[in-house]
Parts: sequence; structure tokens; C-alpha cells
Amino acid sequence: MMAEKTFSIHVNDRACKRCGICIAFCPKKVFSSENGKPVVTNLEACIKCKLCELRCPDYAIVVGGEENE
Amino acid sequence: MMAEKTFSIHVNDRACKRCGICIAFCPKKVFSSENGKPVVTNLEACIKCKLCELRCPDYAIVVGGEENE
Amino acid sequence: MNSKAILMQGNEACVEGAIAAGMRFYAGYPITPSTEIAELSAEKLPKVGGKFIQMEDEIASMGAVIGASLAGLKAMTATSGPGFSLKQENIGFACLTEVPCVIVNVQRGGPSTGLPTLPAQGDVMQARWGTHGDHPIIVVSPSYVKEVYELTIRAFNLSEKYRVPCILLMDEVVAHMREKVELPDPSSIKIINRKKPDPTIKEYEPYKDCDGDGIPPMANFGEGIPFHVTGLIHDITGFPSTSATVTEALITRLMKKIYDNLDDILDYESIFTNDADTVIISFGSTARSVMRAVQIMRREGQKIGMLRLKTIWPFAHRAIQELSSQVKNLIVAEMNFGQLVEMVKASAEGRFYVAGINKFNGELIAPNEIISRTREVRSRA
Amino acid sequence: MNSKAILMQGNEACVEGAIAAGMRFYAGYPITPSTEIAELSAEKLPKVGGKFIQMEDEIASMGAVIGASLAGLKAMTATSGPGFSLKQENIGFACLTEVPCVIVNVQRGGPSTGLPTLPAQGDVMQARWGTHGDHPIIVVSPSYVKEVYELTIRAFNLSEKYRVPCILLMDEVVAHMREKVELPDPSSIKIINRKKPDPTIKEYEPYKDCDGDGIPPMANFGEGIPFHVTGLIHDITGFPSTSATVTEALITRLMKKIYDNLDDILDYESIFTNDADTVIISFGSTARSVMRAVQIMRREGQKIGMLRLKTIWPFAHRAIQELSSQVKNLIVAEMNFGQLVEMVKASAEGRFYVAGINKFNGELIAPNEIISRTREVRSRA
Amino acid sequence: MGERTEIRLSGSGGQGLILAGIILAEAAILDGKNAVQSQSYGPEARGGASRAEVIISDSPIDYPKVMQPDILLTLTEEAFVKYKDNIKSNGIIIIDSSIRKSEPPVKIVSLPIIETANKSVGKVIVANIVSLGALIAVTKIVSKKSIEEAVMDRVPKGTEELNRKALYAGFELGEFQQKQYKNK
Amino acid sequence: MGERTEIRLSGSGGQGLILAGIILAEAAILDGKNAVQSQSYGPEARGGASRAEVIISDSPIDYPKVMQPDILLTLTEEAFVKYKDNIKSNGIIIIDSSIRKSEPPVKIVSLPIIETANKSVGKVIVANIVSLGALIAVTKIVSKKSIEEAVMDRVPKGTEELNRKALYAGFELGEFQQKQYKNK
Amino acid sequence: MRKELEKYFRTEKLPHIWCPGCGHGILTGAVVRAIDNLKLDQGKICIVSGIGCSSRAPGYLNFNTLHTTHGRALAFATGIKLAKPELKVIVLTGDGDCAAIGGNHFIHACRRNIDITTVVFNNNIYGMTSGQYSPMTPQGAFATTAPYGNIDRSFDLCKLAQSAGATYVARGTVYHIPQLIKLIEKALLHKGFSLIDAISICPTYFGRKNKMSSPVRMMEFIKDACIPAKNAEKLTKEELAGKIVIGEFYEEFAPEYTEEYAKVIEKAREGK
Amino acid sequence: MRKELEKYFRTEKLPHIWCPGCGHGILTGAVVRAIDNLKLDQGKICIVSGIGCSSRAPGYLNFNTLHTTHGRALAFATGIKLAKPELKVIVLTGDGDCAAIGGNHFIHACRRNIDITTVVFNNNIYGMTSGQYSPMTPQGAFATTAPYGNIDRSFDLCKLAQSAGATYVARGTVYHIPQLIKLIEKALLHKGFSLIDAISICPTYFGRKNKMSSPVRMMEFIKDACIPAKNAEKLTKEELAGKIVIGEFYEEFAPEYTEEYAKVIEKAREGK
Ligand SMILES: Cc1ncc(C[n+]2csc(CCOP(=O)(O)OP(=O)(O)O)c2C)c(N)n1
Ligand SMILES: Cc1ncc(C[n+]2csc(CCOP(=O)(O)OP(=O)(O)O)c2C)c(N)n1
Ligand code: SF4
Ligand code: SF4
Ligand code: SF4
Ligand code: SF4
Ligand code: SF4
Ligand code: SF4
Ligand SMILES: [Mg+2]
Ligand SMILES: [Mg+2]
Repeated sequence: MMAEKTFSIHVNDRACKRCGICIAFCPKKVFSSENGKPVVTNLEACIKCKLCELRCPDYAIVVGGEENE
Repeated sequence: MMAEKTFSIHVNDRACKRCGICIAFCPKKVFSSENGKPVVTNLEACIKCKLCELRCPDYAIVVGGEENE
Repeated sequence: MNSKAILMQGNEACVEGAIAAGMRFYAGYPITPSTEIAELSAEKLPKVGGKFIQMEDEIASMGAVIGASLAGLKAMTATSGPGFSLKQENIGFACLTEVPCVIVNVQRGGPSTGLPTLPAQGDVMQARWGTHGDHPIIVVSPSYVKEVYELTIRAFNLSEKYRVPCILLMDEVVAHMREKVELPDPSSIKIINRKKPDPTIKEYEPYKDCDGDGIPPMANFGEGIPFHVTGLIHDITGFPSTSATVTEALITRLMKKIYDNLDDILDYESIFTNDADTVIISFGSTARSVMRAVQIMRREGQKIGMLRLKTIWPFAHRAIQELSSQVKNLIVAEMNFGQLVEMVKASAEGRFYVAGINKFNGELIAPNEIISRTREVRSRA
Repeated sequence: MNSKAILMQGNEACVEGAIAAGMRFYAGYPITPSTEIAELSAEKLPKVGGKFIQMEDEIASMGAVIGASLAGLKAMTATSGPGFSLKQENIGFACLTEVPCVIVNVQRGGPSTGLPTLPAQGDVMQARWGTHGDHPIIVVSPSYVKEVYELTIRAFNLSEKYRVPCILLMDEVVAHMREKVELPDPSSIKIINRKKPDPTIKEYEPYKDCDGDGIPPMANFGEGIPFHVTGLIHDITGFPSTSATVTEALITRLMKKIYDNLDDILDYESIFTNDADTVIISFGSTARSVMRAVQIMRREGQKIGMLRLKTIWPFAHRAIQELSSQVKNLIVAEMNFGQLVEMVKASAEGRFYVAGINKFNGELIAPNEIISRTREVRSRA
Repeated sequence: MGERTEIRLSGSGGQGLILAGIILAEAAILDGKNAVQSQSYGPEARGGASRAEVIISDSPIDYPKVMQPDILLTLTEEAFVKYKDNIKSNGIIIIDSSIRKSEPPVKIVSLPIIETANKSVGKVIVANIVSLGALIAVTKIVSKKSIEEAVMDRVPKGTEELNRKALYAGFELGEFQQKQYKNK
Repeated sequence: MGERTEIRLSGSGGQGLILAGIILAEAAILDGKNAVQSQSYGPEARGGASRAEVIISDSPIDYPKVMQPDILLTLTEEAFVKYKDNIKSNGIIIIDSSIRKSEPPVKIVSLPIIETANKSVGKVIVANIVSLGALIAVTKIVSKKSIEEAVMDRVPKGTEELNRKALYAGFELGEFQQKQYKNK
Repeated sequence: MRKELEKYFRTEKLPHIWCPGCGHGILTGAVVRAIDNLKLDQGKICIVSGIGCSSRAPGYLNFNTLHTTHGRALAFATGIKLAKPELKVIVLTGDGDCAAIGGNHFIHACRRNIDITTVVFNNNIYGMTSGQYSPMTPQGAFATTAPYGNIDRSFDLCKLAQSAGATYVARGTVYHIPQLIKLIEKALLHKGFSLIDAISICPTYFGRKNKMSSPVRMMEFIKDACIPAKNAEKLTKEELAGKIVIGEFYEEFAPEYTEEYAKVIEKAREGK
Repeated sequence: MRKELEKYFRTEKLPHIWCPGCGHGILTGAVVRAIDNLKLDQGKICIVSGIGCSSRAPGYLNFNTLHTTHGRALAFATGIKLAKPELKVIVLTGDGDCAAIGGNHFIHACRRNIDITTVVFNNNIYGMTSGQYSPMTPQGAFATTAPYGNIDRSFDLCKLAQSAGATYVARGTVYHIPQLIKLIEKALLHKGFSLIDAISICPTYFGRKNKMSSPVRMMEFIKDACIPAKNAEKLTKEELAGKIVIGEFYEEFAPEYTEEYAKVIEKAREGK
């Protein structure tokens, strides 16, 4: 799920409850849904607004790639 | 306690608790205090505003002389 | 409603029974595991022209129920432990002012928030003693869904007849279980309504025992006979009094309403008690476990009987005192740490050995637990 | 405070005792006949750096008291019947979460608003069973103004020692009476403070029975060891659990804290019971009438004894069971319709004839009433 | 008067009889005795009849209420009528002289208490203290020294002299009466 | 299977097993039997494990909980692991074929219930009804007629056909398996 | 008492228990006069109170009357009104009864806009229990439980009611009786929840603790502190400190609760 | 989870019990981020809740935490704060917990201006008990106890708080998280009673009953309904119908309760 070396968006799959919020409300449509599961498919577009991280009800997203799952 | 034939102010002595409100706040100072007991001593001055009647906490005053004690 | 056999939940049977009994007002505040009673009342009451209101809390609910009853509607509220605790002050008001009403308490695990979704029978003593001061109260407790229906009607009837709050004390098992029931033909249901004063009466004395039965006729607010109601000790006119004589007369009448009518109010089922050496006493869902255990033990030839209390308060002292002298042991099975067992001990007066089977872990007592405890008790040295 | 003899009111002695015991927080809502306790606390607490707050109602008062105790202050509230009913839900919270606190109930005539200025002992059963679910609680009841002082201290001590709410159950007579007292030298008063956890502890498990005495050490909020408190059934870590094993273990421990320490908790006074054929059981102000009656009857050569309960709950079964076999009759004198008498019956197990003297008209039972009832009981066929 | 002396002070709310009861009990304690003071509250705790009770004894006091007073003081007719019949046969009733005494069941001492407070002392509100003085002079139930100390302890700052005067006026009333009684 | 048959339906919240339990109990009633249905709630009443219990009997049902099921249906591995060991020795376990069956203690019937719902019927949410069909085909605990009536009574308006299809698909699954079993 | 008012009183219960000069007697008189002025059907009026000196008022009034538990008058009243919407339901309550223990029922009754007229006998103290501070006791005032001066801020009950949803809100006083009667009349005619914050006086406790133990002194205090709502609008917060603003504050016509519930019944009977 | 936030959570308790897409998880994250931004002393923070889905939040947070009885969080919190004023006390509550059963404690805590920050997880429904209407459920919406549509009017909690005496009042939503975090920070720094009405979503019950059962649909609803406080000022009541006004509403600097009590202690010790 790493897309770049210096910058990444990490989705903790065990924590994610597939609510779809990150997918729907990313202003840049960075995520797509794989059977409800958010997958980063457009990392380049990300503007690092971190809204996805802030809005994830399950703290499953880290924008910036520091999470060590 | 009748001061005139056609108009009177009746104070029910048994009901009166001697609070002094009628005496103090009659705009025309119609009442005087006899050891706390209100006595009509200046009936002529009365302007029939009925404030004394309305403010008596014990419904002891009737302005207009209808009360039959 | 027809008399076809249908599957029905305990809480649903409560609402059906209440409406059949004439409930036309419900005020409540939701709480697990009683919530379905509120939800079904919200749906069904307006269909029969009744009123449902969700109040801001349980205290307000109890107040609204009393108000509605004074205004003439049969009224009910339902709750569980925490809400039942909150209602106590106003329940006491209804006891003293003799306002008919039904309070449902679907017991869950306590104390405090406890185990909201799991069963218990831990509010048995509270149902009798939860409000301050000496007061009369009737508490009934069903074991079957069908009986939820019947006892809800009975709760309304007793409440109207004796002008006393009546508590329907359920447990989560009975409330949430679905079971086959055949509801009776509505026309066959006996409904009791509060006694009204003679409408031509000159001086209505709302607390006067006109008929010598301890139960004053009750006017409704707004129906031509104005009167005063207070939670202070009052004389027969309904106005406050601090007289010792008045106080004693009032409290005595309130209590005698109940204690002089035990024949009518007490309701219990004795099974196999005639030749039993050991009788197991229980109520609510626990009685179903006891029933199974007793049947198993009887099949094995053991002389076990059971006493199932449907009226819990007033306590059926007499049912215990009338047990034959063949009985050696009484075992009280309750889903609590041991509550009603003290009452049984008080009634036993040393004539029987009294023991308890208690479970307070959020699970229904199982038949095999009853069987093994019974064995223990019967084989004690 | 010196040990000079002074005239002191019961409610005043309560506040003096509380402050001597270390009370530094009071939250309450005024109600007759307990109000002086609030008023004196408002005046005296800030003088010793303590806090007084008048809350919006009794529910809030009880909540604030628990909060303050969790934050480390010894806390008390005082009320009477209606307020005591309202506090019940939060009292249950304190029972389950094991938060020390003292609740004073100055009993007045009930039920409901009842007789606000007149005495009664009608909340005896409620003090034990007022909140829902199985729960531990300690209830003490003084008969003398001096004893109000002593038992208030004892209430704090028991509460801190066993981490259980302790109820000081007074009646209006004792609360409003003024009487000669000599207060002890402050340095001679034994004060017990809650057990604290080892401050160097790594993993604090707030409900772990570390010492095998059933009483977990208690940290205070904000003193370096964060922890979680909930009114749900919880495991030793303090977090919710619905496990049957956890539930059973928790409730059992809560109850055993009390029932394993009866030697320490029970407190009663036996007078002339050795050779008595009749023992009169009582508590609170009623015990003073009994004392007079017993003395009069003894002077007449009658073999009457008395048992005065200072700890009402847990109930002193043992005190009754240990009565000599010479005793034939137990008479329970209470200013209510008959409450504790059921417990006495349960303890008597048929060994004694049990009768009650009950008065519930807003007046203290008089010595001559006790004497004549005693005569009746002793001369029964 | 036996070891347990029961005293009832009765009148109407606002006459300060509860305070008088407290002072009397405190004086008894200063005398080294036991004392219990209690009062009855009406339903409203204001206005209406008022009643204070004091029990004084050398030994501990059990039953804390007055069963049958040894001493009854009443300042109003209403109270007198209500309480006069419940008194020990060797008891004594002290009444304000404004009260019409009907069929005296026991010894009655009628004294111009209110008048004394009003006229000699100058304030009707100290009638309670005048009463105390008179009561003690008549019954000797506590020492003069103790009652004076107790009065001084309890009355508001600045009113000490007024109250002392009232107390002494009471003593005098009572003593004068006692002398007359003996002389009879 | 004796006169009292205990059935446990287990899986995860949202799989509709409580509804399935209710329908099963209703079918039993339509068959003229007695039935009790109950369920366990988690602390939160949402998500997590879900369990419905049904007891069917010709005579009145006393103890209302399952002591040891005759029939266990599980749709998740978690539920299977949790419940598989508590079953009557002559009982039967019906599991979704996605579950790895470990040490079968009793007869196990593994059927592609979820797959059938998903693929053949077209909606995974009707897995509960497929389960019911299969369970009845395998155990004959209630009549097909009654279960069909009960299903039609309970399902939301407009979904009748979908659910009927699901029920029949379940029947087929179960019957096919039964035939195979007999043929073995 | 004036003849035509007698029928509204239980005259045999008079004199009432209130202290000499207690404002509650004045306010009770004002309520009765408003009812009389409107010629409302006496048999269809139900008066409900909680506990307190103020809450003793219904006992003197010859209607259907209910003296409930402390703080709960509005909860009981809600039950009565919903059960029998044809009744005119009036709640007479105290500042403690209504705003301390009863605060929640108060804001919720406001919110529902149920047709109940509430008159708060607001004497800024708990009278019945002998003078503890209430949520309406001014900051700095003394009370038996505020021996060092009250630090609690007080509610503006009118603002609170309005923000909670009440649709008629006004304040009057025991001094300004003719105006108060008019306000109560308007409240009684209003469809929906109406509040009259009626400033009362408790010479016995509030007065005595705050150097105004004579009724006259307390009346003067109120007279001096009051300013009409219109005038108040122009003043700053500082200028308003210590003032009592009187008059009408809010009036709105909004759906009433029991009427809305009647529609629910209709809907339910139609089968939704 | 972001590393630096881990210390604020009891990570071993995660995943939390909330449903997929439940707004309460988002709000809990916002509270933690506000605390982290301010670098408050973790050991001196005490978080208190009542009962409800929302009130489960403290259980996941690594502070002194207290899960009280339904509606009573502020009463307990008041005891804690007055007993130990050095603690930063935060109440996390639900719309039912705070405004239904807890309404009285709420208005009184506002009135006292005691230094407690209250964040209401306002999902307009009773989530925990499966979807009954709350005092914040919009009129006309459906709920399990409003099968014919809700006739109750709802509170404007911010208005209510302000009129009761709260000195910092703001509203944010689960959608507008960066703004919400700022508002919470400001509330935490404010001396006195501060309220954040934090609009949450309950897809499971509110959503399902009102044709918005997906979390995304509910978020969209909120997004569309919100307008900033500034813009709202210009709109009429009719134009505002159905809108959620967000932003800061009120800020006042007024004496704080525990500080005032400290003065009482001083006075008392001086012998008045
Ligand atoms: C549950 C409960 N708590 C407390 C009381 C005691 N109590 C009776 S009236 C009252 C306050 C009355 O104040 P308010 O409503 O302002 O009436 P007022 O007497 O001032 O007219 C209190 C605290 C009670 N009766 N019930
Ligand atoms: C005294 C009491 N009454 C009722 C309940 C049941 N109950 C628990 S939470 C709740 C409502 C919660 O609603 P809210 O505060 O909005 O929280 P949410 O679940 O929506 O987050 C209710 C009614 C209870 N636990 N205690
Ligand atoms: S917002 Fe969080 S829980 Fe929801 S889908 Fe995205 S990662 Fe999963
Ligand atoms: S940081 Fe902003 S732009 Fe990047 S993925 Fe998240 S929401 Fe989209
Ligand atoms: S106002 Fe009434 S009670 Fe007061 S003095 Fe005048 S007549 Fe008497
Ligand atoms: S009517 Fe007016 S002027 Fe006349 S006496 Fe009364 S108050 Fe005075
Ligand atoms: S105490 Fe105050 S409010 Fe009560 S009757 Fe007396 S003056 Fe009125
Ligand atoms: S029920 Fe609603 S509030 Fe509760 S966890 Fe689920 S979505 Fe959240
Ligand atoms: Mg007041
Ligand atoms: Mg909510």
C-alpha cells in the first residue's frame, strides 16, 4: 500500500470498518473502493489535507506514512 | 369603618396580618397605622385605584364597600 | 386480535395486555430491556385513540402517568433498574394519593448500570421498599409470555380496584423471549374500572371510605367534581393534616386495603406440594427452570414440589404457612444474591429448613443447578 | 473543640463529627428535617479549607459527592425521605464502583411528602433495598446526640475502610433534639483513610483484590495513576465485562466485603438480656423510649432486656441467634408499620415469639406504650 | 421534684421560647446536670403555636420528650388551654398575667411577664428572658449564676445588657411572688 | 429427536439469524407445536456475534433456553468454534461451506449457504432464509408448508419472491445433501 | 375579600399559612383575578404545583388542584394536559421548585410548547425550608447556605424559557399588580407554553438575611429595581446590573403539542 | 493511528464498539487532537461521561476517566472539579444524556460557569437504546418511538446553554473536523463553562429510520445542511429552517465557580 518512498497514505486494514467516508469525501478522489475497502489508487493527486485521516471514525488512516502496522 | 354612604374601603381585621403594605403604598396615603393595623383615615383622598386591594396578601381589603364581614 | 396461536414477545404481550385492559396513556423513557414496550405503545396507542409521550426522564414519566390517571385515563410506564430507582419518589406519591397506575420493571443485571442486556431478579426487594416511608404496593411477576398478557391486565385491574400502583416485575428472559400464545377473546376479559363517586354528590370527600372497604371512590379531574390532591398526609377531605389520629387512620387504611384483601390479591401456583418433602419457591423465568427440574426429579421418584409466586408483594406468607408438615425443606430459587429468601425464612418460623439457590452472573438458573442444590439440601446431615 | 460539656443539636453533632472524621466536601439540596446539616456545612467547611456546594437537586448532590470522593476528598450529603428516594440510583453507582461516601437520611413521616416536620423510622428497609440490584451497603443509626457524633465518624471510617457508601440513618427526634455532649479530644479519635495503591505501581488494576481482604486499594483522580471507573459490571481492570465469571466474582466480592467483616461492622448494645424472658429490639430515638420502659419494668422486677441496634444493615442476625434460650419473646419497637420485624422473624427461626410495637402517626413511641404492649405479649395464652 | 424534671415552655411563634429552652438547658449543663431540649414544629415552621421542651436530670436522660411536665410556662391563652391539663399533680404552672386562668388543676403562678418585658425592660421581645428569670426564681431548677452565663452566651452581641436586665426583672418577679406565697 | 428439540442459529450481527429464528418458531406454531425463541444480546446490541435460539416441542416448554442443541447452524467460523462442542451426541451441525471444520464431534453438514444466497439467489442478505430452507430440508423439524407461510408473513413487502426463491434454494441445498448422504 | 372572587377560593382554608406580607398571597390573588377577568370555565381549570411555600397556593383555590412532589409539577401537568386537552392547565410553582430541582421539566415543557401556563412565584430563595439560596438568588446576597455571600450566578428565567422554546414569556411583580394581571390573562389565552416570571417577596427569609425584613422594605426594593422591558433595550449590561426587567419578552404562534398529537392519532387511525 | 496520538488512547481497547461510520469515533478523534495540539498535561485531565454510545468514549481514552449514570456526567464532574480545581475536566456526552435526562445538570453547570468543557456528541437520536427520538431529533423525523413522525420541537442547545449562563458556546460537526478541533481547543482554553455542540451521525438508527442508512449519505446530509454562523445572521427564520448553523456563538469572560469558591474559603478563614 506504499505508493512512494517519501510520502504515503497508510490504511490500517484491521482497524477499517469499511464505512466509505474516506473514499467519498477525499477532495481529490485519492481512494477507490474494493468491495468497500478503501484502496489508495491516486496518491499523486493527494494534497495532504488529511481530511481522510481526521474523518476516519476508526483512526485507520495515517497520511504521511508513519504508521507501522 | 364606613366613612361615607356610597363609597367605603373595607378592611377585614380578622384577615389582616398587619404587613403594612397597604399603608405604605397607597398613592394617596389613605391609611394610617394603628399599631400596625391599617385604618382608613383619609377616605376622601382615595382615587379608587384599588392598588391596596390588589396588593393585600391576605385579601383583607375591598375598595368600594361591598364586603359584608 | 383473535385467538389464533401466534408467536409473541413478552414485551409485546405486555402492550397487548395493557391495551386490552384499557390503557390509554403511556409515558416513558427508553431503557433496555424494556424499550420495546415504549416502542409498541408509541405505535399502537394512537390507533385506539390513546396517547404516548416520551418524557425527558423517568421521573417525569412517572409524574405524567399519575397526572394522566388523575385526569381519567388508565396509564402505564415501563422501565428497568436505573429508571425504576428514579421513579421511586413519584411511585410513593401515587401510593399515598391512591392513584391507579401500572409500572413495568423489566429487570436486568444490577446494581447501577450493571448488565443492561442480561437477566436478573435483583429488584425484588426494591419493588416493595424502593420508596421512602410505609406504603402499600402490589407487585406481580409473570413466568410465561401468555402470563405477561394476563398479569398486565391483572395489574391494571388490581390497581384500579384498590387505587394502588401495581408493579409488573418482569425479567429480561420473559420480556425478550418469544413464545406461542393464544390470546383470549377480548369480550371474555374481565376489566375492572375505578369506583366513581355519585355524580350528584354535594360534598365530595375524596379520601372518605364511603363503602367501608377502605377504597374511596375516585373522581377524575375536570369531570364536574373538583377536589384537591396532595402528597402530604391528608384527612378525608384531601387537605393536609398533621394530626396523629388522621395520620394513623390514613396509613392504616392504605395498608388494610391490601392486607384485608389477600384472598383476592395473592396469586400463586402450587405444584406437587401435597406429598413433597422439599418445596422449591420461585417466580418469573426462574420458575420455568424450577418446573423443569421438578419434573425431572419427580420422574426419578423424588418428592419435590414447587410454589410459583405470581403475586410477589404482598408476600404470600400464608402459602408457606399452609404447607403440610410433611415438608422439610424450602428452597428459594432467585436470580439474585438472596432476597425473597428472607421473607420465606420469616414465614417459615423455624418449621422448615430454608435454603437458597442464587445466581447473579447474568444467566438464568439452569435446571441441573436446581437439581444438584436440591440434592445437597435434602441430604444435609 | 474542647471536651467541655455543651448543649448540641443532633444535626450539629453530625457536622462536627463529619469534619472531625475528615469530611472536606459536602454537596446537598435542602430538605426538612436535615437542612441544618447543609447550613452548618456551608458555614464550617470553608473554615477548614473544605468545599460546600448546593446542587440543583438530590441526584446531582449524590453525583457530586461521588465525583469529589473519586478526586480524593471525604464527602457527605444529607437529605430526608423524598431526597433519599431520588439519590438511590447514584447510591447504587457508588456501591458498585466502591466509592466511599456518607449519606445522611434524617427520616421524617412518609410516604411521599408525608409529614415533613414529624419523626418516623419508615425508611429502614429502603436504606437497605432502595437501589436496584444486589448491592452492599452499611447503615448505622444513632440514638443520642453524642452518638450522632460518634457514628458519623464511624460512618466515614467504615465507608473508607470497606469502600462502600455508608448511610447514617437518623430520625427527626435525634436530629433536632439538643442534648448535653462532651466531645472527645480530637487526637483521641480514630480516623480511617482509604487504602492507596503503591504509587510506584506499574499496572494499576483498580478492582484487584491485592490484599485478599476483598478491598482493592483506591487511587484518586489526578494523582498520577489514571484509571477508569464505570457503573457497568467490570473486571479487575475496571473495564466493562459481561462475562458470567467476572460478574459473579465481582458481586461476590462486594458482598463478602461486608459479610466477612461482621465482627467489625456490627455494633449493638445488649442490656439486661442475660436473664430476660423478653427482649425488646429497637434503634434510633425509639431505643430511648425502650430504655426508659425497660428500666421501669426492671424496677418492678420484670425480666425484660433490650437490644439496641447501632448498625442496622448488615442486619445483626447473630445478635438474635445468640440470645439465651431463656428468652421467650422478642418485641421489635419501630416508628413504622413494621419493617425490621420481618428480619427479626427471619433470624428467630421460630425459637422466639416475635411481636412488634409500631407507631406511624408522627409521634415517638412512648415508654408506657412499650410497657403495655410488653405486658400483652408476655401474658398471651 | 424528683430527679427528672420536665419543663414545657409554650406560647406563639416569635416569642423566642425555643431560645429560652436552649438557654435553660445550657444553664442546667453549667450546673453539671444532664439536659435535653426539643421543640415541636408546625407544618410550616412559621407563625402559629410554639412549644419548647426541656428535661433536666442528674442522671442520663433516656426518653427525650416531656411525658407530663413538672413545670409549664405559657405566655398565651391558647397554649394555656391546650397544655394546662397535662401536668404532674405536684407540678406548677407559670402564666402570663394576661391569661384568664380557668379551673387551675395545680398550683398556678400568674406573673406580669409580658408587661414587665414591655414596660420595665422596655422591649416585648425579651419576654422570653423575663420568663426564664421568673421560672428559675419560682422553681430553682437551675442556679442563677448558670442561667446568667447561659443567657450571656446565647444572646446577640450588643443586647447583653438588655437581656441581663430582663433576666433580673424575671428573678424579681418570681422572688416577689415566692415571698408572697410563703407569707400567705 | 425427542419431544423437545433445541436449535441454535449463530453467526454475526446483520446476518438476520434472529429473524430466521422467529420464522422457524412461527413455522413450528403453524405446525401446531409449541415454540420458544430467544436471542442473546451483546453488550451493545450491534455488530459482533449473534445468536438465536429456538425450542420446539409437542408439549409446553418450561426452561426456555437451549441447554444442549439438537441442531446447530453456524454461518461464521467464530460461531462454529464457539458452539461446536456443546451439542447433543446425536445432534447435527449445519455450517456454511466457507468454514473450516475442525474435529467434528457430531454429524456435520457443510453447505454453500452464503454462496447460494449470493450467487443463485442474488443477494447475500437472504442467507438467513437459505439457511432456514437447508436446515428444514436436512432436519424436517417443521413442515415446508409452514415455513413458507411463516417466511411470507415476516419478510418486508415487495421482497416475497426473493425470499421464496431463497427458501427453495435452501430446500434444494439440503435435499441434495440428504440424498448424497443416503447414497453414501 | 371581594364577593365575586369568593367562589374561586376555598375560603374555609383561609387565612393562608403564608407569613405577614408574603408576596405569594398577592400573586395568588393576581392569578385569580386574571381567571375571573377572562371568565374561564372554573370546572375545566386544573391547577398544579410542586412543593414550597408558593406551591401551597393550589390548596386555597377552588379548582381541580394537585400538589405534587418537589419540582415535578410540570411533569404531572403534562400528563393531565395530554390526557385531557380540554382542560386549562395552570402550574403555580416557586423559583426553587421550577428552576432548581424542576429545571429539566421546565425546559422540556417549553420545548414541547404544550399548552400550560406557568406562573413562577419567584422570591429568589427557598422559603419553605427557611432560606437557602436558590438558582434565582442574586450573586452576593446572603442565605442560610450562603453565609459568606452567594457566589452562584442566577438564571434569567425568561431568557431560559424563550431559548428552550416557550412561546409566551413575560415578567411581572407583586408591586406591579395591574400589569401582572394583564400578563397572566395574556398567558392564559395564549395557545402553547406560557411563562410568567412573577417576582415575589419573602420578607421572612430573603428579607431577614438581606436587611429587608419588613414587607414594605422588600416591596420598595422591587419597586426601585424594576424597569420596563422597552427601556431596558437601550441599556448596557452594566447599566442593567441589579435591575429587574419587567414586561413582555416573547410571543410566538407555533404548533401546540396536544394539537399535534391529535394529528398523530388521526394518522395512526388512517393506517399511517 | 498516528504515533503521537497513541498515548492518548487505551489502544488495547480498540477497535471501539461503535458501528461502521459512527460519527462518535470521529468526534473522539477530534477531542484527542485538540488536547494534543494544546499539549495539556495528560495526568491532570479527567474525562467524564454519562450513558449512551457517545458516553462510551472515555473508556477508550487514556486519562482519568469516569463513566457515570445516564444524564449525570455534569453532576459528577462538578464534584470532581470543585474538589480538585487543578484538574482539567472534560465531559463527553450525548444529546440524550445531556439534553434529555441530563438537561437540568446541564443548565445548572452553565449557570455556575464552572470550568468544565462539555462536548455533546449530538446524533439527534438515542443510539444506544436503538433509535428513540431525543430532544434534538428534528420535527417530522422518524424514530422507533415516533413511528408517525416526531412532533416534538427540538432544542437549540447552543442558545439554551448561552441563556443558562455558559460563557463559551460553539457548534461543529463530524464533517468539519479541522474547524471542530479549533473550537474544542478554544473551549479547553476557556476559563468557565464551555459547550461544544458537536453534530454527529448515527447511520445505524437515525440514518436507517430516515432513509440515510449509509454513513456517507449522512455525512452528505450534514455537509449540505450546514451554514456558518456569520452567514446565518442575515437569514430569516424560515430560511434557516432545516439548516445547521455552525461556528462560534458566544464568548464571555466571567468569574469562574471554583475560583469564586476559593474566595469563600479565604473569607471564612479570616473569620468572615
Ligand atoms: C425531593 C425534595 N427535595 C427537597 C425538598 C424540600 N423542599 C421543599 S420546598 C423547597 C424549596 C422551595 O423553594 P421555592 O420553590 O422557591 O418555594 P418557596 O418556598 O420559596 O415559595 C425544598 C428544597 C422536598 N420537599 N422534596
Ligand atoms: C436512568 C436511565 N435511563 C435510561 C437509560 C437507557 N439509556 C441508555 S443510553 C440512552 C440514550 C442515549 O442517547 P444519547 O445520549 O443521545 O447517546 P447516543 O447513544 O445517541 O450516543 C438511554 C435512554 C439508562 N441507562 N439509564
Ligand atoms: S474512513 Fe476509516 S473506517 Fe471508513 S472506510 Fe475509510 S479507513 Fe475504513
Ligand atoms: S489527505 Fe486529503 S487529499 Fe489526501 S487522501 Fe486524504 S483527504 Fe484525500
Ligand atoms: S395589606 Fe392587607 S394584610 Fe397588609 S396591612 Fe394592609 S390589610 Fe393588612
Ligand atoms: S384604592 Fe388606591 S387610593 Fe384608594 S386607598 Fe386603595 S390604594 Fe389608596
Ligand atoms: S417563608 Fe417566605 S415565602 Fe414562605 S410564607 Fe413566609 S414570607 Fe412567604
Ligand atoms: S448505534 Fe448509532 S450512535 Fe451508536 S454506535 Fe451505532 S452508529 Fe454510533
Ligand atoms: Mg422561592
Ligand atoms: Mg444521541
